[in-house]
Amino acid sequence: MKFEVLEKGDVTLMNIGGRITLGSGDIKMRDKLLEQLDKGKKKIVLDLGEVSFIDSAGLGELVAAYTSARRHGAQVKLANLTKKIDDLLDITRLSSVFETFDSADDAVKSF
Amino acid sequence: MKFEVLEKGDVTLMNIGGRITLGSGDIKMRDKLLEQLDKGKKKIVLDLGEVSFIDSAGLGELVAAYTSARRHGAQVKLANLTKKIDDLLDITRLSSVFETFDSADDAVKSF
Amino acid sequence: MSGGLKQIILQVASRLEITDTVDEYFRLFVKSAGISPDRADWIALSIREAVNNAILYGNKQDPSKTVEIEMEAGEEGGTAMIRIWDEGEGFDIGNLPDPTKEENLLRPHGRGIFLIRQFVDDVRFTCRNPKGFGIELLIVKGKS
Amino acid sequence: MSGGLKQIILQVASRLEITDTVDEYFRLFVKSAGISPDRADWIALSIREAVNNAILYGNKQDPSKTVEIEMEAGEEGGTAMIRIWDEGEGFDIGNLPDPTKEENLLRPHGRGIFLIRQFVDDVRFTCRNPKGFGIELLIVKGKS
Ligand SMILES: Nc1ncnc2c1ncn2[C@@H]1O[C@H](COP(=O)(O)OP(=O)(O)O)[C@@H](O)[C@H]1O
Ligand SMILES: Nc1ncnc2c1ncn2[C@@H]1O[C@H](COP(=O)(O)OP(=O)(O)O)[C@@H](O)[C@H]1O
Repeated sequence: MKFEVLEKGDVTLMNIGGRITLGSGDIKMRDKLLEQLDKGKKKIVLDLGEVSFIDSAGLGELVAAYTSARRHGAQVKLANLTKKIDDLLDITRLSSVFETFDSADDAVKSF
Repeated sequence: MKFEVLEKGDVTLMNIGGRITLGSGDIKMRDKLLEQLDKGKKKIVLDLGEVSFIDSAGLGELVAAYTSARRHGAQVKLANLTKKIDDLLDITRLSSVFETFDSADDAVKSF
Repeated sequence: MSGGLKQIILQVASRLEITDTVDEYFRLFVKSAGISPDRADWIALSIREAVNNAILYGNKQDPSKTVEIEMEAGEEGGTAMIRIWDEGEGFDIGNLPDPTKEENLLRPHGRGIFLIRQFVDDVRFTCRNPKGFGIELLIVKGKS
Repeated sequence: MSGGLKQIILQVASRLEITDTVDEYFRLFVKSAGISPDRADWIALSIREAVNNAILYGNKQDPSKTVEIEMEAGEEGGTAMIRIWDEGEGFDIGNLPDPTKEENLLRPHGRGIFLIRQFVDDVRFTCRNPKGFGIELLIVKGKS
């Protein structure tokens, strides 16, 4: 799994690649995000463009990212969804929870 | 399966490619060879360099080629064996039946 | 049955890493069974969810317990059937919260069975002797 | 068992084309079972011979009859076992001519079982109820 953290002004952009599935990727994403929240970051974009595959545990991690951020007074937005992930968010109605953007740039600017 | 028939003086060189296995390749090889024997060809080289795979039915076809040729007063030699086919001829002692050559040229010249 | 393959049965240890292996076999099965390739990814996801559940809840990750995956090709143009068996007691399937309801949207769990229901044409729960709980995924092969 | 895969069972119709499909599953099995890759081609050939025999002689190419191939991974570093079952009566295995004897060398048939014996570490013949003849190929995984 790939994790890259970039600072874009006061926005933290996390480029995530690989799989977010039960037992691989899910815990790691959680840890990386908490690290940023603990540093006091309030504006976070998850770029999912290179995520090859996600399962229900991975969707659960996205939700957990969203709620942890909220508890820290921060906000998580999603960018660059593949067609498959976009479909999964629609089917599970998580598209009503997340703000999603076509590109990481758009997401960063939206704050 | 690939079959190519070349005339090299009075020697008939058959380049065989693909698989010689039960139900695929075995019957075809037999037909092609009989064609040449019926034309009165007496010196035949089977170039097996591009044969990817052979099973016991394929070995049986090589034997049948040898015996059909003999019945027609002709002779079949083998050239260009892969390591796997060479091993199979050794294991089955068919290496004592066939004259084999490293190259089609050597086989053609040997008549 | 299409192409001559009638059924594959996989018996695997209850370890989460095994879902990738099951997936590889499913990809081969798709070819012989004549399942439409554009559905394959979604059915593969459904199988992963069911296998993960069997390992986690059915067999409680006890590696000595077996999960069995049956993939039945069915008639050409008919239905394929995939069954995932564990050694557990099953659960009250009538009682699962709907993860798409407002009050459940922010729960991190509870989307597995829901997703399975979206992607296959029918889901049945079943038991067998001496013990074993099974989830059966039915796939109408004509559908895309 | 290695990597979590314990056993695969394939049930196939008695058609000669199916041996290629069986081969594809065997290649996946090799990876999970920890069979040495340099032996894989020879074991694959042995399986082909046994499956062809099951289809031709055991089930007489009746496509409604099933050939069952069990591939059991066995312990790590132990032995793997591959069984090929047909619905026939079996045959007198003590009575097969040796194809490497001078007088048999020019026979076009009779090398299948001989080859199997060369490439696997033990061959057993077995029966099961209600009917079924099986050939069991044992593979010592450490050997190369
Ligand atoms: N094979 C099983 N054996 C026992 N309980 C199961 C099984 N599969 C699912 N369950 C129960 O159903 C619940 C819902 O499963 P699921 O929809 O996959 O969501 P999640 O796994 O995220 O909880 C699980 O939490 C578990 O209690
Ligand atoms: N599964 C089987 N059921 C019944 N008879 C079999 C079976 N496998 C092999 N035989 C018998 O054993 C003989 C030898 O088989 P084999 O060594 O594979 O050579 P071949 O198939 O070329 O004859 C066959 O001709 C057949 O009579």
